[in-house]
Amino acid sequence: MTTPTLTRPEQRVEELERVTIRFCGDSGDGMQLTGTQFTRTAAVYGNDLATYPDFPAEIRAPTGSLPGVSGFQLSFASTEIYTPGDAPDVLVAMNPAALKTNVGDLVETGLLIVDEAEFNAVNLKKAAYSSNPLDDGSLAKYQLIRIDITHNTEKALAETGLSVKDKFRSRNFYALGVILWLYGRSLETTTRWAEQQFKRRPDVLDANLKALSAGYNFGETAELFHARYEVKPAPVKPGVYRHISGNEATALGFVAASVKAGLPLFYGSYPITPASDILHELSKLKSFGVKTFQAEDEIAAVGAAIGAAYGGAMGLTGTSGPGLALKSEAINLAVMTELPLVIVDVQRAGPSTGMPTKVEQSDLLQAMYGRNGDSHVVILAPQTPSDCYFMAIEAWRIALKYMVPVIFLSDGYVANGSEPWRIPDFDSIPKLEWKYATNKGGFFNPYERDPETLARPWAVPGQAGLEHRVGGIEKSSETGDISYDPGNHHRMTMARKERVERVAREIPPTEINGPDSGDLLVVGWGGTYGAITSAVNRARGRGKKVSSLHLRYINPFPPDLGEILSRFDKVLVPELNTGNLVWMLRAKYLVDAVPFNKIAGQPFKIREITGKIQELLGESGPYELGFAPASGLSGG
Amino acid sequence: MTTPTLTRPEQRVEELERVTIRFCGDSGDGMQLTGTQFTRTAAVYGNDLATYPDFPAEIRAPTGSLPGVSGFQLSFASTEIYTPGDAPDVLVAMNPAALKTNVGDLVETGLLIVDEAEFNAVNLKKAAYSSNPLDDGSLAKYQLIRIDITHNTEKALAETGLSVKDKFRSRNFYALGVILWLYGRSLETTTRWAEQQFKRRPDVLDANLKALSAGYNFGETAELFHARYEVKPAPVKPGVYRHISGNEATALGFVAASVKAGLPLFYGSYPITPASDILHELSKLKSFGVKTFQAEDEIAAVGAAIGAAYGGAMGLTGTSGPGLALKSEAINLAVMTELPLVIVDVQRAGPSTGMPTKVEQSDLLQAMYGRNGDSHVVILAPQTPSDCYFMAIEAWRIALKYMVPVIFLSDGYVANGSEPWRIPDFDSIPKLEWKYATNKGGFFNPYERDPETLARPWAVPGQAGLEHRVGGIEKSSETGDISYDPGNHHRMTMARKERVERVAREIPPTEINGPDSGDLLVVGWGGTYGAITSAVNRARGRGKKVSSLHLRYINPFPPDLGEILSRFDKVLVPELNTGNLVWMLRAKYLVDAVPFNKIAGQPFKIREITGKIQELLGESGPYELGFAPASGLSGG
Amino acid sequence: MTTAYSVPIDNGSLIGDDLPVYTRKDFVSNQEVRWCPGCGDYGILAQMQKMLPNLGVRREDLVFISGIGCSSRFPYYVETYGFHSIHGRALTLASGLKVTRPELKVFVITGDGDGLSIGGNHLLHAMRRNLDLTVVLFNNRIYGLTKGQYSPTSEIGKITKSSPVGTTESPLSPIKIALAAGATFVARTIDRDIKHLEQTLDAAARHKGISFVEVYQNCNVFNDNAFAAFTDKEVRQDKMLYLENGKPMRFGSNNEHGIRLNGFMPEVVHDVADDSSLIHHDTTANPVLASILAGMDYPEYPVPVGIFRAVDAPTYEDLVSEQVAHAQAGGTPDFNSLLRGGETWVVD
Amino acid sequence: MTTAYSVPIDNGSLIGDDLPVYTRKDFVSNQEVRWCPGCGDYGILAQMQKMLPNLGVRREDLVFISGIGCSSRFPYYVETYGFHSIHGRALTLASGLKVTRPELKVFVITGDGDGLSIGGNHLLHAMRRNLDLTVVLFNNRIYGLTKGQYSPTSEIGKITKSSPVGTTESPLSPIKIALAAGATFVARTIDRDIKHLEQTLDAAARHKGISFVEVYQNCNVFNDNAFAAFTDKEVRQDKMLYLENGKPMRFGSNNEHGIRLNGFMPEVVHDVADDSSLIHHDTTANPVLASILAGMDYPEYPVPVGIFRAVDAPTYEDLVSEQVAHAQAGGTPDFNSLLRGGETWVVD
Ligand SMILES: Cc1ncc(C[n+]2csc(CCOP(=O)(O)OP(=O)(O)O)c2C)c(N)n1
Ligand SMILES: Cc1ncc(C[n+]2csc(CCOP(=O)(O)OP(=O)(O)O)c2C)c(N)n1
Ligand code: SF4
Ligand code: SF4
Ligand SMILES: [Mg+2]
Ligand SMILES: [Mg+2]
Repeated sequence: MTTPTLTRPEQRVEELERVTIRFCGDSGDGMQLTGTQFTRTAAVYGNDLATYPDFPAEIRAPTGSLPGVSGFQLSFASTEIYTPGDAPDVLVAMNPAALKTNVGDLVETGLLIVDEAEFNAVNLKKAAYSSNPLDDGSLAKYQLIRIDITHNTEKALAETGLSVKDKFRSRNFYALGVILWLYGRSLETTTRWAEQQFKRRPDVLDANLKALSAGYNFGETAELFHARYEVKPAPVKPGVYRHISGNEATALGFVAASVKAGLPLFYGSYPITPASDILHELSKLKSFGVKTFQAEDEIAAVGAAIGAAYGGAMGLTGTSGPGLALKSEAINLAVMTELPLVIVDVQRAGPSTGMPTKVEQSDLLQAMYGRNGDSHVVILAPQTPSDCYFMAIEAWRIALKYMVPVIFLSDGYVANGSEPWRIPDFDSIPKLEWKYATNKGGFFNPYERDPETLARPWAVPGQAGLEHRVGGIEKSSETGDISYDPGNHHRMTMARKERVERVAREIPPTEINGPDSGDLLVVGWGGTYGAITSAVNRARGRGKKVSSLHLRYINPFPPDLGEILSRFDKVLVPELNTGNLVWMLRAKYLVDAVPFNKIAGQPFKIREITGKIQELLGESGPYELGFAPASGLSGG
Repeated sequence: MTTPTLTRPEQRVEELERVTIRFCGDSGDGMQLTGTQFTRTAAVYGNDLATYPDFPAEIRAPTGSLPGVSGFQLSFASTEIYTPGDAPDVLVAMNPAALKTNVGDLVETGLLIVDEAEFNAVNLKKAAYSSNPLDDGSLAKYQLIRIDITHNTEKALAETGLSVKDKFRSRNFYALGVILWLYGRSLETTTRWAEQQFKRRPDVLDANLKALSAGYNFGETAELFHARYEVKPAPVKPGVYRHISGNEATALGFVAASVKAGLPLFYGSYPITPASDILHELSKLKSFGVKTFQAEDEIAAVGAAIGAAYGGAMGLTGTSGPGLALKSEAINLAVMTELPLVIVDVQRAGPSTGMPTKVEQSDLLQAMYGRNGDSHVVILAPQTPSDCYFMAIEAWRIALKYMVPVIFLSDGYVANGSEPWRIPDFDSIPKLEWKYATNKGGFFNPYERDPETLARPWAVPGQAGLEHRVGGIEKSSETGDISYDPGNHHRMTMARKERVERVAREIPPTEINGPDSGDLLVVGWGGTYGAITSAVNRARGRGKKVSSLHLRYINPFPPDLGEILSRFDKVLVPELNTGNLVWMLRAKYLVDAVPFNKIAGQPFKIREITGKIQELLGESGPYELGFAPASGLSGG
Repeated sequence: MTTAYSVPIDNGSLIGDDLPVYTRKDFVSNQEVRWCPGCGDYGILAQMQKMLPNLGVRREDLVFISGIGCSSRFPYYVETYGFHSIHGRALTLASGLKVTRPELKVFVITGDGDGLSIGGNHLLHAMRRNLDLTVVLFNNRIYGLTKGQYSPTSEIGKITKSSPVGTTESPLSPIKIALAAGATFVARTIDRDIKHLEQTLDAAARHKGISFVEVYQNCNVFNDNAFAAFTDKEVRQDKMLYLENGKPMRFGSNNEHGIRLNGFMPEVVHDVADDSSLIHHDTTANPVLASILAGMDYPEYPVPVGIFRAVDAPTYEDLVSEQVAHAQAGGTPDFNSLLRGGETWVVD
Repeated sequence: MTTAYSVPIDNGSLIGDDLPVYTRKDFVSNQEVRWCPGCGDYGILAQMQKMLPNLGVRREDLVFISGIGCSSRFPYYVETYGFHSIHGRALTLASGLKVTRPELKVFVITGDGDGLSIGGNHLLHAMRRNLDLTVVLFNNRIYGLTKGQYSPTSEIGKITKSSPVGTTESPLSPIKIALAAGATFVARTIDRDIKHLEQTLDAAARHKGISFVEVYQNCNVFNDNAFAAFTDKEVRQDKMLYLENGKPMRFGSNNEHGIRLNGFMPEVVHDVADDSSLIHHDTTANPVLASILAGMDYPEYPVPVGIFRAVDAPTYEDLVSEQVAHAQAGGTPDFNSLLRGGETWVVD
């Protein structure tokens, strides 16, 4: 690990435990890249960190416009952290639109770095500013740092012979250089990455590296900053680390499962935000025998996955909410034919098209119940980007062992978020169990269940003596032939249900964050893990008897859940929906769990959960999210 | 009303309060017709009655085979009745397969009438009988009446010159004649109907009427029966009556709504059992301006209905469970664009293709939650065939007033069942309220809500000044433009939810069958109305403090529901699924409602509900449906 | 036609004599256009907005319905009624709307993914039903909105985000599909020839019955220059065949090349006399000629643009309205008599 | 090919030298056949069962996949692997199966409703992908299983349960759709000509790539005699055109009529000399001739039956397998190195 030499030792260096930075600018300004590069540098340095990219809508917006703003927030720290931070300490705004949509989040007295060149009349108008905020005093409560990033970059690249437009493209590297200087980080990680990335475009590489140094040197010389800051490495576990996003981890986990099962993976999918990256990742992994099938629609995608499963492969399909709705009829075919199938739903804000790039957790009840008839499937939900890897393997373990469809319920926050990941030991993961039926002679009953798992035999074509017929019509448990016998249907429905319930036998004891009884238990699932954990830890820091638990197994619930719930006076269930998990808990355990719902396309902030905890503990009055009026009335 | 003259006054006539008859035979034997004709006769006579046709699977079966058996059960009585009876008192079995699949249901000492000619070697084999049950003593506990229906019919038609095959076709009329005689009913109703039906086939008419009389006369002369029976008219309300099936009533109700709204009805649908009849019915009603659109699939069907709704018509779509799954993505578009839309789901046994002709109530949670995102719709469920008419009108009243999609959750039992119906006064139904937006000048906000209903304006193309854009992406409550504003999404989601909840303000007080507090409340919905009501009435007859209520409004729940539930010690929720409504009640009211589930493709029998009531009241031990083992295990 | 039970909007009249005089600006909405700079969609929008004022339809009687995709953003930008629906389903909404509101002029905007991938089935069925809809399919041979996966019109071997070593699927031809499904008006045009584009949109909009227009549209971000080899101004004359009804099929900067039929196979001939070239007939009822043209693939042949087929046929909505009118010929029916229609009995 | 990461079934081999000698009976399952007496489906089943023994494929390597409909009951009756899936989706299952198990011989059984109505989109895409599947579409121009509604192949004006005063939609031609989508093998046959039926099924099954067979099938319950006008034994020779590769297109009991090309339009000529008739070429890469034949509608023309098109092209599954094999050329990769593939750092 390299610690940069501080070249101006007289400059004050303040040590901080945690810093949250948000880079924002136009979609074309490369803010995702800037954020990612800073993240890598911090990671290599040894900080703990968490990131949150916030893309503009799936709709392209004109340059400089408010809907065109793209942001990337990261938090890095010398202690363990769980979220990318509620509010940025530092905001880098590359144009007026970015300033306008983001400055409200900046902490008071926070550092606000702007590219002053971009605050011209045209851009101010696009952002609907009537006067220049840099001059009208409206930013007085922040530490405003005006840098002429555009012209400084141009000057730095004067020699390159690039066009003005091309020079403009390197502004983000300049900005990155400034920030790297500010936190005393070396340029090495970014330089190495750029060398790799722009191998075939030496002119671009040269320009970007020049801009990067220029920004760094500007920090060094301009004396605009009162201090530099240091955030020491976090006491992280030793090991080899890499960066991983949720969607990457999901793809890797599925391939890992394929390797561990010794069965080929087939991925049928139709592109959809925010799940498409899984398709992109898997399509690169042909060397592991992965076959990806970009289907004509979501129904074809799941149909093909079922066909693959029927043939003895690992049939996988993935989508987001609207696609899950479309797949529902076919998923039921897998329920009825009892084939192993994994379905990924990377949730986004709905209903309908909703807000495709924004996060929400509002598909849980769709996953549970969104099919005709009594249709029981297993549901798992990863809680962090790296957890996607493990839960993807777990999804396959269950699907193969129980011959059951498993829904893997990710969300846009987990999927697009990324974190440093201590690369796990692959060899220690046990092989995944499965077995094909074999011809034992005599009559073959495709519905003769395993007494332990209730799984039916996986009888794949190509084996003499196992010829049989399956399908979506109810089948006799004795012969596998079509049956309309009343008792048979009742028993088969119950068997399909119980098979899912038996998965609970293998669910590990639920981990409780905090003491295992107390005044309040906060229960969450999915991407709210970080915010809940942080808020609960802070409450305990205030001496409160508050614990939390995060459900990764949602159907069936862990067997110890009911008992745990009963040990707390109150139960709070924060969700990014109008109430999904909370209803399941109330219905099953008759516990008066209190919902806390935010449906804003944004993750919870720690302080929001803190506010609700304080309300329930009587530390403060009723807590309301700032989105009044609740009825959404407009006008009369 | 004509009472038939009893031509052999010396024959004993026993008076009965209620009789249940089941006609069964091969699908080709015309049992539905026989049952229907007897029903009409009983209705015209003034009996109260209820019917239950039980078709073979959607798959055709070979003549004489077990899966090819078709049945029709009816109960007629001199008192008010609610179900077609648990078990037939009389079974008419036209062949061995029909006997085999039905005789188990016949009450002990029940009357068993068979066509003995059909109990030949070939047919016995098809029904997998190793010996002739008519001879081997296995039917000893019933009153077996062997009639050579086949040959008697042939003989009666000897003069007609019809082929043997054609003569065979009139057997059902012969059987009907026998039964009509047995219950002292005249041939008039059937004769009139046949004259109408076979107007263009005088030879067929002649043959059928001859067979009918021959059967009647056989009863008169053969002295096979110990007695004739009389079931007096029931004390029914005066008025003009007709017969109505659930699907007919549904279609009529929708057209009634169209007339009352003064808006054209558009029905987009794709054929599917058991919903197709609604398409067939509506396609005949073009004189009321109804346009039916047989779409290429379910998605096109709902899409077209949404297009029609957008244009200011009454956009309606209908299907069964698998089709509802397919429509789910598009229904969400109607949720998001807040258009009035009614969606019919005539539930059938699932999951997947399931058992298409069999009844189940397992789509409720799909209707509630089977869409991505926070997607709230209104859900209504008719409880009897004739109730379909009123609830269809109510569905439209709500959809038009609140600009909201309404799911009309029928089921195969209600849809195919029929009952006598006192034709209601059409003129007393109030007009349905709706309004198109009008151009008031200035800016038009398509999401400016009505303060009372929260409905947005219905701005239909063709009006100058109201040009605007709608769609599935979240819209600003202030302008109707696309908005990704976090607070806006939260408010709009809550507004869409609250709009559904406000429907509750207009739900009439819930009717309780029995006292409004007590030891046990049985809560049901949909087609289980008759069985639950009967069982509860019987329990009260035993002096028990049991009441029942049947929910026709399921989302939102009636506002008085929570309070009512709290007034009973126990709550029982019988459903033809693994638990849908019970889960909603538990989650919402935290009441320890006990589920009672039957998933057999068959309606509840009164005695089954009675059994469970007895268990809960401690009158007897635990009650189990006879479908053990619950785990559905087969083999080892 | 059907006065009883029709939607009670009174000013939904096509071509009134007091039709306002519109300009292009009347069809520009206040929504910011959100396509990438340089996208071919801009040109299509501009020509549409130029064409609409002369169509003779009141602005409020126009409706634009789209699915999802970059192309499907189109309705936001046209100042009239617009419905941005869901992926692949625009035609289904348009069908229900048109059947219940035959007096409206309905446009459907779709993309190669929206219209041919997820929405392919609705395309087939809308075409065969011959609803009076104008369908414009923006074919950029890529999924633009989801950021660059291959589409059903992408050429074999194409490298995209979802096909890192190239696709393995033959592309579909939208024109072939429309013809096979029986579309009564089928045309192709390109985003870069604005005059041809406007003319084609205009002809399509005036066709009574379903009209299908494929527009080759450049996605400069994910599939730049997909059509440049023949749409570039310099080569256009030599690489594209402008179809004109009743005219011989000639192309080349000096009209020096022609298309001749060898048996049933078209072939390119150079320096031919006018009379040996095939004459284009877009109104031939049998669509064989149109099929032959649809099969002319670049670079073996020049790319045919213009109207492949334009034949008259009764529209679905007219036939349906006639059935309703016929059923109502006896006058407005009474619902009470319907309720009492079948067998009834009286209890007193 | 791809030994690593393929499904570990070892006896999934096509055409082994120790192939058992099968008879028709080996392909008859123990399931009772549940079609209406007299249904045309029986004949198709019988010919399939007659053809299968000679196909040179082990019984256990066969799979029949269907959707929902009377026709889709087919898999129950064939003694091998069968999957009776859901309405319209058989082709999607077959695609996933074939891509992962290229060594299996996969048949898809569908109906005019299943394959062209709800499943129309999958048909287009399966055809263009050229998976090695044999698709048999039972066209009875009606929805049989749901008891008699019109289908997308029902003729205009047809009166059915859902069209009491007649339909208003032009029918689709399955052959035209398959051709337009690029199917490499396209044929038509009839249930009543059992020899032709068997031959056509056999040719289809032996084609490498997607093969599409439309079978005119009589539904004697809901649409009896839909094809009788030309399939009846007495008139067959005069009303149908049996296509044979390389042979002139002649028909009539004495072969006295022929098909000639007038420009690009086919026309019927009577009492012609052999050499003036069009010669049938089912292997022509350009499908123009096939399109012309597909457009020959009865009664203007005789009904063409036989193979419209049969061309070679690489299959989707082979191309995909090649990509996988190529990626694996460097040997079995190590998952650990994939995990550590990108940028990593060490904390110690
Ligand atoms: C049900 C559903 N599936 C997938 C998507 C994601 N999606 C949006 S647009 C699109 C493809 C757009 O391609 P095309 O129609 O060619 O439009 P373009 O953006 O190229 O104009 C996809 C896959 C979606 N919105 N909804
Ligand atoms: C999703 C869904 N929609 C509708 C149905 C009802 N359905 C079953 S088969 C069928 C049509 C069958 O027609 P076709 O494919 O022509 O088969 P045929 O019975 O004529 O052989 C329909 C509409 C269904 N099973 N599933
Ligand atoms: S992605 Fe392509 S199609 Fe979409 S707006 Fe940009 S250039 Fe146009
Ligand atoms: S309904 Fe028609 S297609 Fe179906 S089995 Fe009967 S005859 Fe055959
Ligand atoms: Mg595109
Ligand atoms: Mg059919």
